[in-house]
Amino acid sequence: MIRFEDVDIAYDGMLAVPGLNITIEEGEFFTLLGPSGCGKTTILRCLAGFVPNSAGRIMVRDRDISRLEAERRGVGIVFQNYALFPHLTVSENVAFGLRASRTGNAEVRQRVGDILERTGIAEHAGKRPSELSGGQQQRVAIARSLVMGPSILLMDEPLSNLDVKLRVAMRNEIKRLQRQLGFTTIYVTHDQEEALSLSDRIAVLNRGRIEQVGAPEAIYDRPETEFVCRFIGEANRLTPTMLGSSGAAINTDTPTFVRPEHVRIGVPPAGHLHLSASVEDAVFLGPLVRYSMKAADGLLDVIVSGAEARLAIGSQHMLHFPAEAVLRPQRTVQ
Amino acid sequence: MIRFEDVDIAYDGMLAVPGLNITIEEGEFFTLLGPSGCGKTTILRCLAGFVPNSAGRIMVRDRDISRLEAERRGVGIVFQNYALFPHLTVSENVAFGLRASRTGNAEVRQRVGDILERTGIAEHAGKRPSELSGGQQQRVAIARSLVMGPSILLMDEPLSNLDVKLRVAMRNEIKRLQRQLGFTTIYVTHDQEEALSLSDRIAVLNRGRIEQVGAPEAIYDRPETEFVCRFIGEANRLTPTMLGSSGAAINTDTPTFVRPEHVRIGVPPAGHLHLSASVEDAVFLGPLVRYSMKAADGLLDVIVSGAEARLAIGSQHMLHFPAEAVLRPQRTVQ
Amino acid sequence: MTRTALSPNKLLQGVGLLIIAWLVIAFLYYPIAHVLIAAFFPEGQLSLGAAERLADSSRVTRSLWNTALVAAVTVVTVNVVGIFQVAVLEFFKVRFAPLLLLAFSTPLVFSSVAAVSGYNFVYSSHGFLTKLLLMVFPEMDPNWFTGGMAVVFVHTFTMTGYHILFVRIALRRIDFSTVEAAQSLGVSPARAFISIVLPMLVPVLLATSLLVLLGSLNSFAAPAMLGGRDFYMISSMIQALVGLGRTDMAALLSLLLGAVSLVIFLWMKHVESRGGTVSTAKTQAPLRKTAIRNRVTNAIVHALAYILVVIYAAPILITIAFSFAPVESIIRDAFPSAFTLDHYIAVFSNARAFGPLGNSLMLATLAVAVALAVSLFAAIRIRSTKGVVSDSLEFSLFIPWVLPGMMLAVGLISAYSGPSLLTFGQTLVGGYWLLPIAYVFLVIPLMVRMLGAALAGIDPNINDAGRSLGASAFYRFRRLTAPLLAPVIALVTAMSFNDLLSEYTLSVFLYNINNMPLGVALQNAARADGQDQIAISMVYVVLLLTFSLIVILAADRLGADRSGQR
Amino acid sequence: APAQTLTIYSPQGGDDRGAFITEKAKEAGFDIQFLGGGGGELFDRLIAEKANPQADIVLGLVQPSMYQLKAESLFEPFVPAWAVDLGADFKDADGNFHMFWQTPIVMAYTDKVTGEAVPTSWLDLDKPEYKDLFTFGPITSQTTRMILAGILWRFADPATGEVSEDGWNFLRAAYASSRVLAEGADYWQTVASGDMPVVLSWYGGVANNAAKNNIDVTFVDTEGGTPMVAESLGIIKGTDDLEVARKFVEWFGSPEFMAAYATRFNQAPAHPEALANSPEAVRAGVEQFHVQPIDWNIASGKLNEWLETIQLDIMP
Ligand SMILES: Nc1ncnc2c1ncn2[C@@H]1O[C@H](COP(=O)(O)OP(=O)(O)OP(=O)(O)O)[C@@H](O)[C@H]1O
Ligand SMILES: Nc1ncnc2c1ncn2[C@@H]1O[C@H](COP(=O)(O)OP(=O)(O)OP(=O)(O)O)[C@@H](O)[C@H]1O
Ligand SMILES: [Mg+2]
Ligand SMILES: [Mg+2]
Repeated sequence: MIRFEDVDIAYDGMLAVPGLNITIEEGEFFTLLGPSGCGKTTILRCLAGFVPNSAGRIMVRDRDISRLEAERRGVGIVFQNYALFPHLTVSENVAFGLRASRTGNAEVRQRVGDILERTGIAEHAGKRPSELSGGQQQRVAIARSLVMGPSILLMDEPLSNLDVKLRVAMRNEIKRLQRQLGFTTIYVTHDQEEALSLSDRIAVLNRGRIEQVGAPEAIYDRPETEFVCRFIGEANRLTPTMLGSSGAAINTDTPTFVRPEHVRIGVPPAGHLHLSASVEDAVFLGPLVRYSMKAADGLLDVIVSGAEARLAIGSQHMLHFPAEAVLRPQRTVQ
Repeated sequence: MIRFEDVDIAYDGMLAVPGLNITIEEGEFFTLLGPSGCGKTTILRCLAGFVPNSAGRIMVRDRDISRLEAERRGVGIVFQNYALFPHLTVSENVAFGLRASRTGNAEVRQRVGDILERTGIAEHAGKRPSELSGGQQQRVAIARSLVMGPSILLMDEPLSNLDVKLRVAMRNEIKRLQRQLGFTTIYVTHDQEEALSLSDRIAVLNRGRIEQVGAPEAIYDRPETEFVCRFIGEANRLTPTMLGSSGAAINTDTPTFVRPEHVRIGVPPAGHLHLSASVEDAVFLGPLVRYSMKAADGLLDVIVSGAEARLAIGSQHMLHFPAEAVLRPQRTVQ
Repeated sequence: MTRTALSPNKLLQGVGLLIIAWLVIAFLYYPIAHVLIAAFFPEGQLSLGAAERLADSSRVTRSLWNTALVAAVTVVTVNVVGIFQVAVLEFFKVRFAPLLLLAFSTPLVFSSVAAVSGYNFVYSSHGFLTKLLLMVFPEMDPNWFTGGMAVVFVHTFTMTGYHILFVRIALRRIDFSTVEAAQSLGVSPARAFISIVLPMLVPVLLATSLLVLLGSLNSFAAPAMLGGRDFYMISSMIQALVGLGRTDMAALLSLLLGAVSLVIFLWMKHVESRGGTVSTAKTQAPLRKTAIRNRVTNAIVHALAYILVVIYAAPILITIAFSFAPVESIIRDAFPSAFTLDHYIAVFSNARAFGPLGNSLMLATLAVAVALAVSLFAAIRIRSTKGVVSDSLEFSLFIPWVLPGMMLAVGLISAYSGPSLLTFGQTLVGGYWLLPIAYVFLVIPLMVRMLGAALAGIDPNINDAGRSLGASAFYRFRRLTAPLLAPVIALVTAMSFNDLLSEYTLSVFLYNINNMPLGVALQNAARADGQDQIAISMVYVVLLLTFSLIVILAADRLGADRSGQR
Repeated sequence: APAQTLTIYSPQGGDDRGAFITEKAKEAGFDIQFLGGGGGELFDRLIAEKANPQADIVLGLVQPSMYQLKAESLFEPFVPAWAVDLGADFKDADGNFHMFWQTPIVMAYTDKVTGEAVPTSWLDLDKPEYKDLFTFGPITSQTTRMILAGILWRFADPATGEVSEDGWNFLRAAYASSRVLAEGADYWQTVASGDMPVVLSWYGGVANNAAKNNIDVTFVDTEGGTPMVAESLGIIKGTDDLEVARKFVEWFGSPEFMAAYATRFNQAPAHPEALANSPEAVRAGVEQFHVQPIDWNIASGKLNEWLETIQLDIMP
């Protein structure tokens, strides 16, 4: 169990993360989400012991590790900038930690070979980092941490330079290893799909503060703040006019939203809120198509399956959504 | 117009890209897609003049630039690893190119200020790269190239370290500037949604060779090779058994596929191919939910809108899809 | 546009290469060829008499062995001490780091004759330490500080300067996140220093080791002053042979030295070319000092660091003290018994003494400026373009290093004692320009080597980024390469400047009546037997030392500021 | 306007002697500048500058160097008026140069030499009694070369300069007995302390330093004679202003100036008239030794070869 208790983290006196409080359970897959520069990397680095916390305590299994040296925390980390050892080959990079802990030769060879195989870089085992493509480097960084079997593994956007196929494969590999070895993972990603599909729980950060912590569906379906609502997934802000005809029951004093995929096109069933709009723009996203629809009072995004027939630009349609789909986050920030 | 004519690119004699032929139109937004290590970066670096082509010609507006020095090609590039100037501040980094071309002071100030504003890093203008977060660095790299108003702009995964919101904002910014300034963009990304939504045309690469070039929808809906079909989007391989009951008309000598979003759950309309399957696993992806369905002869992925009611694990359902949705790429590689 | 069209860029490069080619041919190869031809083809006939004569001499054989042994041991000891110093200065938190920096910087400014006599003040039979020891152990041999051991000892503590300069800069450049990565893999910073940081420093360590090796192969002052009767090194032989007019034999021994150095140089290039020490990181994390947590280790490290401070400071402090002592005290005492300002007054009231100082400042400025321009151009060219031209450039500019200064001087004199086509009909011997030209070649190898090592540490994408932004080669140099190299540029400049300021070996052959340099003036003063000469030359040593130390420390600060490292 | 500046290469130029000459020359109407440095160094320099001579006059080099320079025909022969009275040993037969100072190269010992025996001859140097009591000095110094030349000439065939095997054996043994003084160490301190009580050096140096350090020394009038070195003066061929150079030589070598110069620095002039005008002590310094006859025309040609042999084979 990892617990941040009122942790402050500062760079040269500038507070990047103020008063952080989170508890992360043993074996959990915990993700930090938040806009660029909000302090995700900073939190990981603090937990790993590279940035000191200027206040508060960091408890791991009820022991305060704030003052422990990084190398004794047993926390593995995959760096955002990889930090590969440039003078070592791929397999030497991966073997580094094992050799440092005096693991027997045969075992090192076996474990390194195994992890290189799993991460798909076995064929580059003899190359130096400078001879690898970006994605290959990233996989070496992952392999280097995984091979140690750490009890806590921090990953800072470990898959950002991989293509979808590989990303999915790596994700599954990480999940599989996590299940097998039971380590706690704290994960930073910009890929929401990744966050939503991998995580047990997600913390959404904004300017160093936590906005909401919860299971993926809770975060997505029941955002507590406007920031979370807008940051995770897409959200159409609803105006009173939009709801005028059918949504009298809805109080629009606090901002209300509806997600584009909840908005349907077609004849509204009874009880659904509805409005009329014309197709302004269509963007092909592969499995999905996003329409920008012009309603009386502004634009609304609508996402439909790519399998459905395309709508012509300018054509007029009825939009509708169930009242339950309306999101009404509290403005207040935790 | 940019034309690669039989271009070979080698590292120490090892051919990374053999016999490349592509034509890219003036003002086009052209994307390179392909698995990690397939040679995307290599192609960009060759066009920019950092890696020589060992054979063939690279024509820009009917002029062979293969032997031209990089600094005289007028090709802007956003590096995969940013390559920011570590000793210069953010605004000095961005102003670098303008100053090199002896732009007047006032204009430099105005243009730099403008682009910093647009990329959302104006508040960090005085910092050095090492004091920025990963995403902030990436935006500096983009701003540095954009500010030059190049006629050709190469971008190597320029948005990989940004969150979705910012990514969409930056994308729009790039698109807007492209429309305004009319530069040709060659773009590398791992994000398929990004590729599909941004690009005029996409080239799919595999081990240094082009598998298919075409408009996003053509690539997605009419993949020409099995590789493209599997690499872009998701694809369920169909077996004769799966189609047995309803798809007798379909020849399965060549592999046939169906995309998960084309597979519907429910009572099959007339003329639809159909089969029965049970829910094996469900993954929440935010706007979408992916079901893994167990059919008689294997697993099938099905993607449905997150707005629909969830199916219970283990429950039995009918799956169906129209015959037009069946993809039958030719095996042959170009 | 056709492919063959010349861009201004290429034109500039071509002109630069031509100028360097002329310099190298005219002032390196041609003079050397002169010496070799005179040596081996005395009457147009190949003659190997010199070689046989040398091979028969047991003195020569012994000096060769001594030289090889001392050089090898020195490289090891200097690296051990130097790396330790760099670690306590930059990597570990050690208290009073500024004091350490000051003490460890002294070899940069206190070397050669001055340093050896400084060490003698402490360790020789009438030295301070020896007197102390004699009180405790009256039986010990007062002449204990002689022979190979003494030479190695003095080498060890006078040759760590390159580590303080170049290894330290390279260390500051290391991407610290690699150390963090090692930590996260359970490796303490101290071990990471050995297993991660040092290997990343290999290029610069090799370059400095080569410098140290060449320094000790060519070492003259230490063996001459400390060697005693039975211990001599090859450079003394070479000097003696040149003094006897046997330049053929001297050339032969120099060739031997050169060949050895060359082999080592090539091996080093090979190691370097395996490369891969450039970090692939998107941005490099700056170095942070780490505290040593283990109390015992920490205490030991601190103790060692301060012992080193004492070793470095003692000879200098005693030299400074003696420069204020009356002559009788200098000759008699282990430590000054009385103090006086007379020597300083004598120096400052003697206007004549400033002539050579002015000459040296002028000559050094000229030579360093030219050498810097040539070295920067060459280093960048060698790094950016592979091929025969670059290889021969690198090789050529390396030669003066392995060539004893004396041989170059002898060659220059024999080549240009009359008018020559290569100098456009000028006779250089006896004129002003021969000395500054030789100075240029004296400092070029260090510059090229060190700038090259520094260039290797810069992410090549940085330069590519500059190119893609349309910056010309010159602009890129001014705004990217130069600032990133600034610390190294500042330091090689300062070091070369200091070296030239007190250079003697080569100057004594080449100066003329209008440019007698400081080094020669000092030697003449030290040798002349007038009253108080010892004291006066000690005053000069102290003044020079102060001046040089200021130059070096200023350069270090300046360079650090320019490159944005705080 | 003052006369053109004369450039003089001289080992005496860098110290008080140079200052003295400059001052007196100025009074006599000469504007001179010195280029100082060791004798060997100046010799090399003159050879190197043969095609582009910078010096007008060379002053203070000793016989071996002067005869070699003559062999390179670097001199502009000129016989000054005062040369008439000069002994034949002190002038070049062809008028290339003339000598103005003479210095005995001597052996001396201090009262710290223990035991009954004291050295009486150069040829005593290989005896075990004197082991580690003396040093030959660095082979680059003019004095050391003179000492070695003096020893070897005893074993040389006067016609060819060939040294016998006995000569080399003696020298090898003598070197084995000698010590090497660390460069930079203060020699006279080691003499004073009794560490090296046997001194091989030039007479004036011994006399001055013994007086300064309160050392009681005894000079040896060695069997076979004491080598006498003499500093010379000559005009370099190609001088800018031959007229002034000649005038300077006339002035410098004149008995009047020589007497003053020699008195000031305790040196013995070569010119008989100047010597007669010198102080008693100076004259005694020269007159207490028998001169060793050395044919420099032969010896100077052989010297480098001898030194080479010493350097490669004789020294320990
Ligand atoms: N070394 C540093 N010195 C000063 N400020 C810093 C330093 N490192 C980061 N910061 C600042 O701290 C804030 C948080 O940075 P951090 O790297 O944690 O962001 P992040 O959430 O990881 O962002 P990204 O998603 O872009 O990587 C940013 O505003 C950044 O500018
Ligand atoms: N400097 C180099 N020396 C040798 N091989 C290299 C070098 N750079 C890249 N390669 C190899 O060339 C191939 C193509 O590399 P490239 O960087 O173009 O891939 P990429 O498509 O950009 O991959 P990614 O998406 O992972 O960045 C890879 O297999 C890589 O290992
Ligand atoms: Mg980050
Ligand atoms: Mg790439």
